[in-house]
Amino acid sequence: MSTQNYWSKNKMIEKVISFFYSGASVNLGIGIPTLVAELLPKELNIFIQSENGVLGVAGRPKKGEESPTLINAGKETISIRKGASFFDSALSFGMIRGGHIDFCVLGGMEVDTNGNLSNWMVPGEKITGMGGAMDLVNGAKCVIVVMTHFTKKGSPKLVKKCSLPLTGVGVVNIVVTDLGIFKPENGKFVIVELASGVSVNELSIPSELI
Amino acid sequence: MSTQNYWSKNKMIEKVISFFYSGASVNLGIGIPTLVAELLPKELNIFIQSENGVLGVAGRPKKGEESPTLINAGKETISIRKGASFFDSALSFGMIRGGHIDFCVLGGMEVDTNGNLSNWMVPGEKITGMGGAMDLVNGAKCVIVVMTHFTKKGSPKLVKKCSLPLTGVGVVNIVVTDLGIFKPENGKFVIVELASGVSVNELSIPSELI
Amino acid sequence: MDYSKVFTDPKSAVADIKSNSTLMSGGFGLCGIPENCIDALSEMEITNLTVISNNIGNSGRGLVKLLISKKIKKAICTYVGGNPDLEKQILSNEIEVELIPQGTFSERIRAAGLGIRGFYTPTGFGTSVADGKEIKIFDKACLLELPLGADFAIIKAEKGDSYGNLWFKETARAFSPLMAMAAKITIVEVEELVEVGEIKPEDVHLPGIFVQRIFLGKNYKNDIEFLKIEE
Amino acid sequence: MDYSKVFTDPKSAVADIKSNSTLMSGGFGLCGIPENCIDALSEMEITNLTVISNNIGNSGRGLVKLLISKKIKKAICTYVGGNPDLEKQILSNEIEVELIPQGTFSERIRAAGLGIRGFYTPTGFGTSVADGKEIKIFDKACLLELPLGADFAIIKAEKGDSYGNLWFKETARAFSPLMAMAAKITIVEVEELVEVGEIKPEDVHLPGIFVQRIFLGKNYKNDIEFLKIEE
Repeated sequence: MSTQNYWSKNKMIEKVISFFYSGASVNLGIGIPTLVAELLPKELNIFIQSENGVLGVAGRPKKGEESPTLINAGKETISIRKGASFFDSALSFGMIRGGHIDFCVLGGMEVDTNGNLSNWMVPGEKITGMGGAMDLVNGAKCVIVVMTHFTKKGSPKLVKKCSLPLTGVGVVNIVVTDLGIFKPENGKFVIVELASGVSVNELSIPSELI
Repeated sequence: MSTQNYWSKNKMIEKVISFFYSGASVNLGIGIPTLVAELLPKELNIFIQSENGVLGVAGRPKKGEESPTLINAGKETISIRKGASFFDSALSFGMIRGGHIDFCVLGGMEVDTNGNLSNWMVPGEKITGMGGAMDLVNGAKCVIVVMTHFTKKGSPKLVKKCSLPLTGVGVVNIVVTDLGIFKPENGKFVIVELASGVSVNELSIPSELI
Repeated sequence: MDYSKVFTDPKSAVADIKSNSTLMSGGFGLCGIPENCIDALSEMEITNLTVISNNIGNSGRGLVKLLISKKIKKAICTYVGGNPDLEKQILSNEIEVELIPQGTFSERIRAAGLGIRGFYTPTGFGTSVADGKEIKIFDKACLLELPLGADFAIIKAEKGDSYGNLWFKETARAFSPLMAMAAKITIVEVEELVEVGEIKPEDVHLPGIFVQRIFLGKNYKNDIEFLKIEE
Repeated sequence: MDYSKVFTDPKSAVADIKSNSTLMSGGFGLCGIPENCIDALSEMEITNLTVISNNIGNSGRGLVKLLISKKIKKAICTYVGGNPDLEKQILSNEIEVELIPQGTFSERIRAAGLGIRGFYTPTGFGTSVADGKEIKIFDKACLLELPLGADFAIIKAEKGDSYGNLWFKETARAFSPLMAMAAKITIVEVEELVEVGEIKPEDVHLPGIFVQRIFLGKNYKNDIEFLKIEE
């Protein structure tokens, strides 16, 4: 199985961005999803929220313009766009819980056919904590999970039933992997798009789940 | 029964103020209680809250300095002191409900021996609404009711059991009337002070309640 | 494709508010009320509105305009004193009034806006406000209160930008930012329409994410209900 | 008799924090943390603290100072990644860690400060977070969450006045104003101690009523956790 047809990280993020519309608000999880802030076309006029208390994240600061008090939820220095605002964590998560965030993009360890997501804990491994992930998946209007299709050990992350501790139940709307785009619906994964040259067989998803 | 010994409105307010301490926060109800803002000695350094969203009410504005957007909960123009702040109604009532207001001074129609208060509605009469009174009596650390001792028809407002619709249950700490100061405690009214020259008989409170 | 929330006039901003809608209206008494929106609404042929507002205007002003033109079926508010037009309609059963303690009113609106499905407060326990509500004992006996949302909110701010970031003056804030959070469509009128970025990001009182429409208001009366001057 | 909340130094401001206290500490990661208070506490002979903070420091910095000196019995937080000192203590059972979803964490702290006795949120339903919690069905199944308060809060603000009115810079606000509301005693350190009235009343981020002590901080490191620069 060759991986030469697989989408790159940037390509995956482009696919994520293709779901956005002008004026939408977007929350980005830690890791790959933060790439969205850097690759977003300006004409989309997206407002990026970071749950530590800012709406209007723009990307990375120019050298010398970084501020220790201006960070995203991944604790990375950021810059802001015009029209940005700062607020406390109760309002920030109220914005999320209240359904005012149009898209939430976050990483995943497993997504199952019922839209369940596991992405915060592997029993026996290091404990990191769920941070804001559980609030985000229950609050955002559309939850997009972006992750590699396979674990490092080679098993698919799109499964019939999550085996890891859950982040949320029935919360995932769209999954973007390096092999394609999928929607968990009615106990199956609907294939929205496959990376060109990738066959359904390569997905390693049991045929009764597709 | 002569009323010449009765405390004046200003005297009643002075008595209310005598319970305050330096640095205390105070909420003032509509009507007589607003007099507190005008009679308060500056050296007490009191912060007056008004539940429409201001902490640091100072009294009335000077002529020409009134602002249509600077009012108290009685919709009267006010002025503010240095260190004042403005906020929304959720934070304002959170401040109240959360026990951060040291004293709440409000009017009353009836107070009973269990500290119950009726002050928002007389069945069959005009409906006005409870406004913030129910939140205030349940939230403030010390609730002081200031009212004339007798109704216009001459019956005492300190009663065994409130007959009017309740504002709160077991909420009143201190009652200041034009005849004296009282504390509802264990089914009785403890007399803290009487206006000089006023006898216990003049209170028209049944002796078993005193 | 540019995306803008800016409307040119109140009439177009409120045009899709229909009969039977639930409408929140900001302000405390006559302070900080959306005068332009109320005027525009009073000229529309709509009826059976459920209006959520702390007061339903006062002495012929504010929301009383909607009251007089018989547009309001139900009023959900905290204080209705000093409003002879409302009293008349209450007595003649033309309007239903639901009274809510003001702190519970504020928090229920916030809850609707911020996704809280219910909360417990001691306010109202042992009073008629508790009738029919679930009671749970914490340090005190508390009532379960539910979110209070709306189809539309009309509010006024001192300053606003094209994204809908708002700044309120003095005590004109009150319920307005909460209502903006709680309504499906929030329509804002401002005394001053400023450039995006002019309100300092730390001092934005309401982030524009909660605002759907904004326009520059005109001809404000800014009535004072009770003028009190130092003697 | 004058009444002042101003302290001259961190040591005296935190002097009465005792063993077995519950302590909230503001900041997000290393951003906006009360460095002076943490340093003063790390030199005190106290143990068995329950610490409520989003993170327990990171890479040897922030609250890790209290961790290393074995002052913390229990940590209530939302994210503990990138903290080898904490991991070591978890593995050796020297510390108990309770993890809470960040939105629930924020709202529970607010609830404690603002007198809400409990609230329902969908966050955590169907996960281990729901274990042992009351569930009630609204539009979604929700968990009953309870207030989270503390004996003391230590927080940092950019500006503050002698009454305790505070103003926070950029994303350094986060949990700090909520913690100030939720603690019996709130101790604030500021980069700049300003005259009363200097913060515009509309732009006070936290009214001074929630603050008991304030002092001018010194020698801030203001560490950046992950420096990312435009390439």
